[in-house]
Amino acid sequence: MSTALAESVTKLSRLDIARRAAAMIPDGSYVNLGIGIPTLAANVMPAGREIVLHSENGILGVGPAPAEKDRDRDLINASKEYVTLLPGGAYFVHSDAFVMIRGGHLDLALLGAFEVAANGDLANWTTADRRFPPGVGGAMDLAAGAKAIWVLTDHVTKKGEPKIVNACRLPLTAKGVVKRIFTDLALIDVEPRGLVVREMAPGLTLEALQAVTEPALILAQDWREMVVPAT
Amino acid sequence: MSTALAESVTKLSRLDIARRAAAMIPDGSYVNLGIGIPTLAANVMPAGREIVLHSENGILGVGPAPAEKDRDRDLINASKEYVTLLPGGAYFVHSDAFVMIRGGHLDLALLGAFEVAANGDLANWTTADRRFPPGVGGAMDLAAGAKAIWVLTDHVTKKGEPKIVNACRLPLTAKGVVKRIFTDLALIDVEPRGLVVREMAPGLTLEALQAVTEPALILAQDWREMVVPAT
Amino acid sequence: MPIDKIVPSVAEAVSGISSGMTIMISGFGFAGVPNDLIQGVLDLGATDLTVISNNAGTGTDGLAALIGSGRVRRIICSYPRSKGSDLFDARYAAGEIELELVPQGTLSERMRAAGAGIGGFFTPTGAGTELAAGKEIRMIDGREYVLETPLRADVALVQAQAADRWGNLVYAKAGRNFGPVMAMAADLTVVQVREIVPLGLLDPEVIVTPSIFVDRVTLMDNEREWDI
Amino acid sequence: MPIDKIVPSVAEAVSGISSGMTIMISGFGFAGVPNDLIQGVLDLGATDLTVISNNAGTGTDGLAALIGSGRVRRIICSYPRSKGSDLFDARYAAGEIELELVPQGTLSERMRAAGAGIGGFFTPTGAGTELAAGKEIRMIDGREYVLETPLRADVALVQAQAADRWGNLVYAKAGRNFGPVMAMAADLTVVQVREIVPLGLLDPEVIVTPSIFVDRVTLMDNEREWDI
Repeated sequence: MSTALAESVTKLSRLDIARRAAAMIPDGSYVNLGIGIPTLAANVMPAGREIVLHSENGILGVGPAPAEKDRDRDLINASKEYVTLLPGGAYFVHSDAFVMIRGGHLDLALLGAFEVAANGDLANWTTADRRFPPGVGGAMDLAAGAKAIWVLTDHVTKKGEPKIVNACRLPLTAKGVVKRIFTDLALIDVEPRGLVVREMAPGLTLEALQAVTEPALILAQDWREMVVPAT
Repeated sequence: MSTALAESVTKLSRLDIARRAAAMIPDGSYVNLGIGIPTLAANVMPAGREIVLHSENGILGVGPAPAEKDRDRDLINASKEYVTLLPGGAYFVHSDAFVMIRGGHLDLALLGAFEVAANGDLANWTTADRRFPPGVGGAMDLAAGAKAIWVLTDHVTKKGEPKIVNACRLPLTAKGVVKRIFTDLALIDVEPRGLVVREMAPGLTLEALQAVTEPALILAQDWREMVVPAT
Repeated sequence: MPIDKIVPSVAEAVSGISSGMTIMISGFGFAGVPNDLIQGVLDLGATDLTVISNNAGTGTDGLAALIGSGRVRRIICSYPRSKGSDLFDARYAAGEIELELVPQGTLSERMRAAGAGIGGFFTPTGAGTELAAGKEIRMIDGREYVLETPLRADVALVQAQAADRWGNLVYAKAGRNFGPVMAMAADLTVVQVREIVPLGLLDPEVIVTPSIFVDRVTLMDNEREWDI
Repeated sequence: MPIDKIVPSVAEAVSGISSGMTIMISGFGFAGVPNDLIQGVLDLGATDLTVISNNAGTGTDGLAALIGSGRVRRIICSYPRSKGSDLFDARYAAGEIELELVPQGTLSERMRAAGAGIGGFFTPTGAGTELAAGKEIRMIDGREYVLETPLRADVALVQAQAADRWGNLVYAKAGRNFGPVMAMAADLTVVQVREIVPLGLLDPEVIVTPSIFVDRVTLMDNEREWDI
């Protein structure tokens, strides 16, 4: 299945997906940002609010990327990108980073995805291509441990195939954990009654969104056009 | 059984039992001192040698008791006595103190005993008197985890009954862990062939020692009179 | 909105603690015991409590007072009887308090398991003893291990040396003891500190309990002396 | 005799490491990787190694060099493929290296279990996935858990910031990562540091790895730049 969207649709950039999600994080939350689009959120956290970012290599209070001259080879996040530390931040041993994750202390994890199923199943650690080594990293721990999982992803693969599917074909990361999905086309909640579309990109129709999404979508009565907040 | 020893026998004081044991600790050892006579060893460690004392409330590098004016209510050992910290010492969380113990990182633990059996079984956490609450503390962890267990104890109970017995009557702390016993009368090794007497208090005979000891004793060919080292 | 976990009084720090709850109390001997917070719980009137603490209190204040007043139905600890534990001893002799005795390393490891999302662990400690009675035993590499379960609490009362408004903590010497593991293992972690410092003042290399484990912080009465 | 764990050269630090051994290597990404010690192992000629490390090396030096030279038979890690992991990728594609993939939190928890004398533990991580295949599964409070076993090594190679002659360690920022748990989990723990300080200079409140976990310390070459 490959469907071209109408040219009038304004898809969100990867950074804008991160912006949209960051704006919805409650004040005071402890949040892990996974590899991919989620990591971008560290640089677009809403101004004037305190949200504590966790990195599973052993940091709480991750700040935005430093200027090139201020890079410190000892201060990187779990995506191996240079970061900074906010006042109030702390360093700790890797096993304690996962006490926080697995012990249910994180309010939220923002993760990338290869596939998300209608029931909240997540597949994001290995592709079907067995020539390439799989890499699980902290994905299974985060999926099992964080109080809530939001997925940030392009709506379709590079080949144009849906990433939101009836059932994951790829090996699972965890079962039934995804609560909310942010894509370049929509904001979708995973609810017991099904996938509920809360927001759509400017110019998009439910029909066009459904055409690139496997499970049946439910349009929320109070759905809105997606607005990317300024940061 | 209650046997009076000849008056010519010079029993060791509690502090001298601690001194005798302390003198045998190899240089550079990491050692835990249990409640009772063992704790006294902290104050009589041999001069000019470095031995690192561990306390299970979260200290490595425990030093001798402070002068009264230097007491610090935050600096006590697991026996709740005021101590000091040596240069090179460290504080850590209780669970890490037991990582050290249970993980086999301690070279040695010196423990008190209610009973020690000929096979190295140790009973030191609860008496038969059920009116009094039992207290296990770190005894079972130390007995299970330290690389070697030495017992420091009076040879007989206050009633004059043997504490070194054929089989423990009291509930066990751990099975087959005791390697060496220091008492006010003797230094005895727990070996596969039996209890081997290495040293006896001045004036003591094997017969007299055997009379206050349940299991058959073997006198080492190279046994010596016990000499309490100066500290 | 800025994160601010500092509350202005002990009463606010312990608010919501109610009868029937399970409460962890930091401290080993008299070091690191959160006496102000324990007094706060006494003042609240909460009863039918389960207390998890290494010892069972000594003297007439703090945990001893809580036990002596009959508020504690059950205590989970490793070493209840000490010099001065008369209030506990009397309740125990009278059969008025339940005692669950746990080997000390197992006690803090069970707390850590609860905080770390571990469902259970095998320990060699206590194998072949009365304290392993009724527990699952497994031979691993020729050695006997006991299956132990996580130990959680509704509330942890912790004493630390200093905190900032996010709730980062540092401790003082052997007063650290159970504080960091209890802070992980409770639904609500309440901390009394000697000093509150501005955010950013605690060196990030030196913070012992990162803020994520802490819910409320209050300044203790540094002048008050307790009989413990 | 004074305790002195400082050795004067990398060669002495890694002496005794031999073919067939299992070696833990600290680091997460390029932070905290003990490149001098890895180079020391390369220079030793040891082969048929099992390496336990979060990643599988990038660039041409350090772990990538060890893998690229064919010395590593098997790697236990969570995330082998990264930008620049070409030397690993090629060996993997050619079937010349075994890969045991472990969820990252399980990786460090298994190390801690080994260091802590824990015989095994139940974790929810990975339940219902391929990585739990063949493992014991248990329902605990209505949730699926996987039994994981301790992970030990013959040797741990660790980078830290500073040490004293007893072997107490402090780390630098996110370079801490796996160092403290690996130091607990190996029969021989070898550390390279940027700085050696006199005994007593490290604040006892601030020491991250207490000396009991460390066997050998050597000063690293602070000028040398590595392609990792």
